Amino acid sequence: MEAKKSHEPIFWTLFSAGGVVAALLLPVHLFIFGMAVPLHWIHGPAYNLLLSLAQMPIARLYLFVMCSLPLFHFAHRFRYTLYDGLQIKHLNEVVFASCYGIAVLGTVAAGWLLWRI
Amino acid sequence: METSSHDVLLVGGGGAGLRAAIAVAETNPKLRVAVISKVYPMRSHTVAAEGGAAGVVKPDDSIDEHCYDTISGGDWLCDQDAVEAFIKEAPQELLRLEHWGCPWSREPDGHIAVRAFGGMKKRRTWFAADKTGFHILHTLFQTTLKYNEIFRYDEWFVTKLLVDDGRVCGVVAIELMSGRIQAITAKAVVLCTGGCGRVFPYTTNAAIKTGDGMSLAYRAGAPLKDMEFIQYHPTGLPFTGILITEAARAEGGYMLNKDGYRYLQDYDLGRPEPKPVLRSMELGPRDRLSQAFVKEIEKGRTIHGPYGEVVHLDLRHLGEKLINQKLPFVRELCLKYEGLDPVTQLIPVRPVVHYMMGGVSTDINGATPLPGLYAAGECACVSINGANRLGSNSLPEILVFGARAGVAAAEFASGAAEQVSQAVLAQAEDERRRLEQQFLRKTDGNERVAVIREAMQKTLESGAGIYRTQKSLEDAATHLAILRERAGNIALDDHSRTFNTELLSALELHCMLDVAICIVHSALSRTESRGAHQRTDYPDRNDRDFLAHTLISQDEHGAIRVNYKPVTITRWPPGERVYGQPTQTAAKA
Amino acid sequence: MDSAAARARASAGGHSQTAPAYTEFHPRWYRPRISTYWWLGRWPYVKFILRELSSVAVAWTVAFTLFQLWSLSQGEVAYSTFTRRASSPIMIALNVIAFGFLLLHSITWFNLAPKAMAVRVSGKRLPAILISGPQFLGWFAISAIVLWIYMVRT
Amino acid sequence: MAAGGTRVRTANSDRSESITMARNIDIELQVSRYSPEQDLEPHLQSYRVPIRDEWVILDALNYVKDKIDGTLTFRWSCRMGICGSCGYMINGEPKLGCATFLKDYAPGPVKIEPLRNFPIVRDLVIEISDFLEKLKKVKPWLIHEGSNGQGEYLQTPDQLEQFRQHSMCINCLLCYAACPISGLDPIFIGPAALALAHRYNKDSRDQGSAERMATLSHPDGIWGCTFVGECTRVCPKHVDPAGAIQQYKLAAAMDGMKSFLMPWGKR
Repeated sequence: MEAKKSHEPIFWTLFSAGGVVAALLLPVHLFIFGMAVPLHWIHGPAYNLLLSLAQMPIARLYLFVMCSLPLFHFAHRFRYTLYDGLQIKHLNEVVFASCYGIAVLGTVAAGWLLWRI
Repeated sequence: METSSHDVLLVGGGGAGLRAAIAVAETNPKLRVAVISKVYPMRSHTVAAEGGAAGVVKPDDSIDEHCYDTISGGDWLCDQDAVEAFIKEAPQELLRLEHWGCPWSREPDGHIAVRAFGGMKKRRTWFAADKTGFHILHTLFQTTLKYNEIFRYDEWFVTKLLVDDGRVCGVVAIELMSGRIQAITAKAVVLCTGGCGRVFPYTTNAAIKTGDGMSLAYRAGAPLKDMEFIQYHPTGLPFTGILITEAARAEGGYMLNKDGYRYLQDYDLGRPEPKPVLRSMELGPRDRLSQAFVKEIEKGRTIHGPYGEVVHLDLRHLGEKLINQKLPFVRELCLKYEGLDPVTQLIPVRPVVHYMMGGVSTDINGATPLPGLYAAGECACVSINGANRLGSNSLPEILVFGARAGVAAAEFASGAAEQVSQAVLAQAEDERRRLEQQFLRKTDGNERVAVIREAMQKTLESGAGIYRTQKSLEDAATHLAILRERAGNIALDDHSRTFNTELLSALELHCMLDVAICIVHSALSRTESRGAHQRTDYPDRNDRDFLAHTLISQDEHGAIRVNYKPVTITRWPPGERVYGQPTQTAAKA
Repeated sequence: MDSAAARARASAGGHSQTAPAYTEFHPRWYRPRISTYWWLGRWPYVKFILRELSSVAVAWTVAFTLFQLWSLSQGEVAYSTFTRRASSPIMIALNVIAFGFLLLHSITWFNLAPKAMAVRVSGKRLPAILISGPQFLGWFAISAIVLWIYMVRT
Repeated sequence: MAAGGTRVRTANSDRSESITMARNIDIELQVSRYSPEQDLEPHLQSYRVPIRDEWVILDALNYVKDKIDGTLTFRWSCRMGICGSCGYMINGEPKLGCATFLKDYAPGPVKIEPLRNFPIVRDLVIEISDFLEKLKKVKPWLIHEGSNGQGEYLQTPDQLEQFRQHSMCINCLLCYAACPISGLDPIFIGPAALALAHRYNKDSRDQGSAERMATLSHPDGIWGCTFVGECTRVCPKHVDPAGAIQQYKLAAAMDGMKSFLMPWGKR
């Protein structure tokens, strides 16, 4: 109990920070690459230009933040959605490990990809 | 029968009961103190007090002035030693509440703010917007949670005081949740059960205010004092009786008749000024304002509403900002229950029964003539309110005398031996049997609680209202005797043990009938007019015969006895009650 | 007390296991069970669950972006595979739904922020619009800048 | 709810006094009944009552109790929206019986049930001792070290304003009935108690916020709340528990981050 008490504020802080980042940054990205380009509302990107853009240090940092924090937002929120929506609080450990496992894996993947790009 | 035992038992969990509980815990933490209440403490009717609590705190004010206002407001029926003690301690109690977290309204510099109130010559009423009682009750309740030694019986109803050899040594009570009837013994019992406004049809009082404690004491042989003095609050909403606080007038509201005329100027209450003037016009005492209303009806100058005659309370000129800041609850109540906005509309009001000046006769420490029995708050009569209580004196009263009764009971209990004889347990057993036979198991009755209750309320309104006569009171007495007879023949629909509220209302009805009978007989005996007791057949005050408290009690055979006890006069000899402008005072003198 | 409780337990078999029979002087409370589908049927609860489920869209968008970055790092051929896959009707449908949820997230997030932040300026609590307003403006500005960079630079 | 259990009862002419009100317009109340002595679960019972403009739900219930069926059981007291006794589910919404007008539900029927998320004692009466335990847990009293002697603790109107809203709670428990988490997770401390804790924390006279943090920052405290926001919507006194909890989370998170980043700093 004591351990949980001291950690919950950190998870909530990550959740909040992720919530802000997700709210500010994600919609426009999904709009461009998930809808506008595939539906030819705007022209598709030239590969080289896109790559050079993504290789800029500032862009790497931007993309890292954009990927990692929202995953922690997801982990926290989805965890509670499962508790409340499905009434499975007794599976706390499994749910917790899965949600934050996804977030940590995603963050590592993002770091690795952006390092190597 | 199951029994439990405590050192001090507080009956009632309102302001007085909770304050007393803390006082007991602070006086002697070793005492086993318990609060027994028929509702959860935070539901108690203290919660509904709106305007404020008077306490001398500002440099321009003095103890003597507050004493004088209180004594003259009470038409010299106050015991002046009690008033003085009360007024000296009131500010300390209010300050203590501040230290416990009560969110008093403040001046810009952070000091306590005070407002004007009816019958008060100085501004001395502390307030927490217009929910003062609510904040006091919740502050007290939440503070009691801090004391682990305070045990609570929530939603238990006391049906009888156990008396052994003239000494009170506990109660019989029924737990609503389970229907269990149990003896709870104690070395000292403090009654803090509040008033009895529900004996009247139109009242600001909550459903729970049925005079239970007064009736318990009366049945146990303790006298009730000054029961004929019933305060009508001049501004209640017509259908519900919901209170529009006096603070509405203190902030500058006008009372208007159907011609839009500030009619109070016709009743020796001063001249109309645009701004409120202390102890004048709308800020006169409640008895005089309510009486003026009846006179206006007689003159045909009131407004006919769907629920009888009304006059108007006008707040429109105060402006939205002040109303929102100082009287938000008034606006909320008007919008919710009358569908009108006091910022732009007139509020229809009528006098409604608000407070019982009388109650269980106690001394200055809350002790009744029965050893081991104490009382405080509205159910008690220490005699600080006399024949008419001033607005904002009742909240400090529950604090000062709650604390005093708590301390006195704690000291009594610390020195007393546990006294639970076989005779006491037999009494408790008898009481249990009575409740079973007369109510729970009884199937042959043909009377209904609500029918008798309504008849009683109408009887009191017509017989012992704002103005009384020999005839109206005698009729009421006859009627009440019949109703008491009929009440013995009540049949309940509900024979369940679990949360039987119909049983509860039947028991409350019996309490109310006791109280109603005391009111009427006390009023019959007092052949004078004083404060809230106005006899049209005896229109003048009679200090020669009636500068005295009425004490009503019943003997072992149930016969009613009325006695008188002289008022304690110390420094303020009886005089005329003068309200209004000083110039008028001079002219009259 | 003990014997009464025992009696209550003993007579429980007569009815059902969850509801022992009533024993005099012992309250027997009824405890309603909460349906698994409690969040259906009441609009505020549905709205709440949809808001919470927007977190799945958030995760999906990140996954989509990571896939895009991976394709980008694997060279032009891999990236064209990505763009082809992203243009499939199923992917477009999924992304449209996800986009809807992202908008829901952004709007609810900015609207709830003033609740959590009681900002006071000279004693008065700042009105909600002054807290959520700038966030909405920031959101529009960032979106416009990203779009502009994309349009100009690619 | 057993539909088969619905019975209609109206006033017996021998029992009701001369009813002065117009009886031409009436409305059906469907009231949840549960007698622990007879029933295994609640069922609905119908009553017909007159509609009057100024009647609130509570007036209708009292009409039934007085004239039709004395066994109908419910709590009430001040009937002016301040004692907090008469919270019921009215057509599925938690509301105060004394502040909800009957005519707003015409032509009916109106369904009146006990507040959700509480054990039912009987009919509309719920069991609330659990709430009182939770209330006590958050230490809702002023904690102030040092001189408790003479003189008031000064507090400016601005400082009062910081917590005034959260001090308005009448413990009517509508928020607990509206909060799904309170139903799903009975150990969650819940909206009203958390709002009251926040009320004392924000009081300039109070020094107990660190003491309260231990209880509140527990997973059953503020972190259990997922900000459904319904507590605030149903609150008849505009206490805004949801806002209070989020503000508290923010404060606790700041506090947590501080001790995380600066473990050597003073707590």
